[in-house]
Amino acid sequence: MTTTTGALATRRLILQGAASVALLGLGNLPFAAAPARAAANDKYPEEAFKQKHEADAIKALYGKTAEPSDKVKLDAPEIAENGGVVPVSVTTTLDKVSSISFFVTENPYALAASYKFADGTIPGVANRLKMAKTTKLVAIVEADGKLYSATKEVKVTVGGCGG
Amino acid sequence: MKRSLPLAMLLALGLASAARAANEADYKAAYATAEAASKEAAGLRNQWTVTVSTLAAAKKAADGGDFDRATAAAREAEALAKASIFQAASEKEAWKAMEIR
Amino acid sequence: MKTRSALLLGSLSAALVAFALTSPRVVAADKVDPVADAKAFQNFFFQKFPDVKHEDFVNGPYSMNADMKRQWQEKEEFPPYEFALDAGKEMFATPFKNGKTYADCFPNGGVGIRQNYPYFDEKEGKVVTLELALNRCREANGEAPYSYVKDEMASLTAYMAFTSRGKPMDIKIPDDPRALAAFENGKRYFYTRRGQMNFSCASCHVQSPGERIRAEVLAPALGILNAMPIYRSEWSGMGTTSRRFVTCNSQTRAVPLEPQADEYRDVEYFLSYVANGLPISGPGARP
Amino acid sequence: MASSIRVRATSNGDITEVQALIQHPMDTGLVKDSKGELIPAHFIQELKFECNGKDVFVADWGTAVSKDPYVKFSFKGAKKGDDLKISWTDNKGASDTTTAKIS
Repeated sequence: MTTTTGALATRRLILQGAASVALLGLGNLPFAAAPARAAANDKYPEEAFKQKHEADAIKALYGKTAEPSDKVKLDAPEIAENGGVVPVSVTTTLDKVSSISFFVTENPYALAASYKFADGTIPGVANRLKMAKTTKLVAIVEADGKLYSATKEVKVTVGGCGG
Repeated sequence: MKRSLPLAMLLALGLASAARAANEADYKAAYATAEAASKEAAGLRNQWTVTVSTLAAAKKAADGGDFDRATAAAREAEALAKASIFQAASEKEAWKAMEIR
Repeated sequence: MKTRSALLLGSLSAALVAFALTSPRVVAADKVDPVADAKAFQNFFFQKFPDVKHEDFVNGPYSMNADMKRQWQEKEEFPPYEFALDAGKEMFATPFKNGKTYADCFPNGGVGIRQNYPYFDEKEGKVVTLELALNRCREANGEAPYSYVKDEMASLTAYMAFTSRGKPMDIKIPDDPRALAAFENGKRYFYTRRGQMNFSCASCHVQSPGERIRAEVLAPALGILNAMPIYRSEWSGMGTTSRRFVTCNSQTRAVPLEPQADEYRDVEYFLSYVANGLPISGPGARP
Repeated sequence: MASSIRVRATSNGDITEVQALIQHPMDTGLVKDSKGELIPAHFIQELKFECNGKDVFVADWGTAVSKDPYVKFSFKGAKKGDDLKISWTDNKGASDTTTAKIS
């Protein structure tokens, strides 16, 4: 489908169509006028990014522990084609989500990325992460003040950190 | 895989152990032969990277005065260069065997 | 002290070379038939991978591995070569010091013509690739040529490839013995084993596409140049055809030839011709 | 010089899908260059998306985010033609910003 003819725009439109349809499904979540949610603190979580291990990073970022939940859908490849660019995404049916974060346990520093959601922002994010070697990938969703997690193993054959 | 057998043997022979300590004259002779073979391989546009690096290692060892290692490395470089020359010669016809017809 | 082994070495290789040469020279100088070669080449892959759609071969390893294909499609939504592509478009339009632009050097202003490269130049009697034509255009306009393995050339060819995306590869071999010789020379290069690893291009891309060599899934040779230039995550940057040939040589421990050497131009000619009819998919993203 | 931020914001009903690709090396500080010296850490720390005067999405990034980083999310409450302001700052204090129209 990437080899359709036509200019940049049409190819992009076809791909977008598929992508927005996927996210559309989430749109019809009942969105009560949520109170100002306890978003993770606003400034850059310097401490959390310094932690080596995932448990310490979660504590530094959220100050509490998470429980696994099948409402957190974590999508990541089984074998990363290249550890430097691993497409990873999370969607969730949980309500009043204020933050989603990704932890790559085998990386030098576990916390990879953390996202803060305002009211009306749909609880889902896709991004591309680096993974040093075969690792567990943990996604944490903060919903209504509680932490929910999903974990997946990603096999990495070529370390993603270059050099 | 008949062809790769001679290649392996060529390499093994090149690493035969040294009898007595090599001196500078031995090194110079071995290096000259190796360099000639390497030039021939380059002329056939079929040089191997390991020939170049082993030849360089020989020179480095010689500059450091370690003529034992320098001579051994020069001999190995010669073997590698000869193997690449042999490869170029045999592939002149051998490639047809792999051709999709 | 090493003379004994050196002697033995010399005589052994001499004997073996002699044996190779005297082997009965059965093969008559068979006529070079590019049309038949192309048909055989394509059928080999179509039969070896019956459930791969023909036009999908141009997507390299992704036509061979579903999990990787999904990762690739996610990246294609907003591909990492986006910046090289935009840079190429900008460079292509930026006039040289003498006021001319690349558009003046190429048919149709250089838009939508990538599928005709490389072509055989009957004046020169040699194959001319897109990268060579771009540098010749620069030199003809008093500009310094770009490196064949660096970003500028990759961005320019990325933009030109993009303007031909989807168009079938359309390489012509004029009825000129030198063109047939170039095609044959390219074919020979493609099947010739080299380097200490003793691999030819075919060892990986014909005998074992879809399998892994170390960490990488091997692309099929059919359509492998249709995706050029490629943005490789491993290089975290865009790479030209020249860069791919040079790095492949080094990986088999063969000393690479200089970029745009005759052998590279001819093997590009051969590989592009046998992929005639398959769509251009460059610039491609690869692991 | 073209902005380092490429963004696509498309509205579909009440939902706006946003994709952004940013040109940035995202160096981890753990990698050596060809001369064997460590390439200093150089990565985007914060990426902010504002629409109609409100931060709709804020990303805090570490060194494990890929080179030329990409992010995709969706949000409600905006319509075609609204402005979406995107800005990032990195650990060296550099920054860039751009504004895109929701199409």
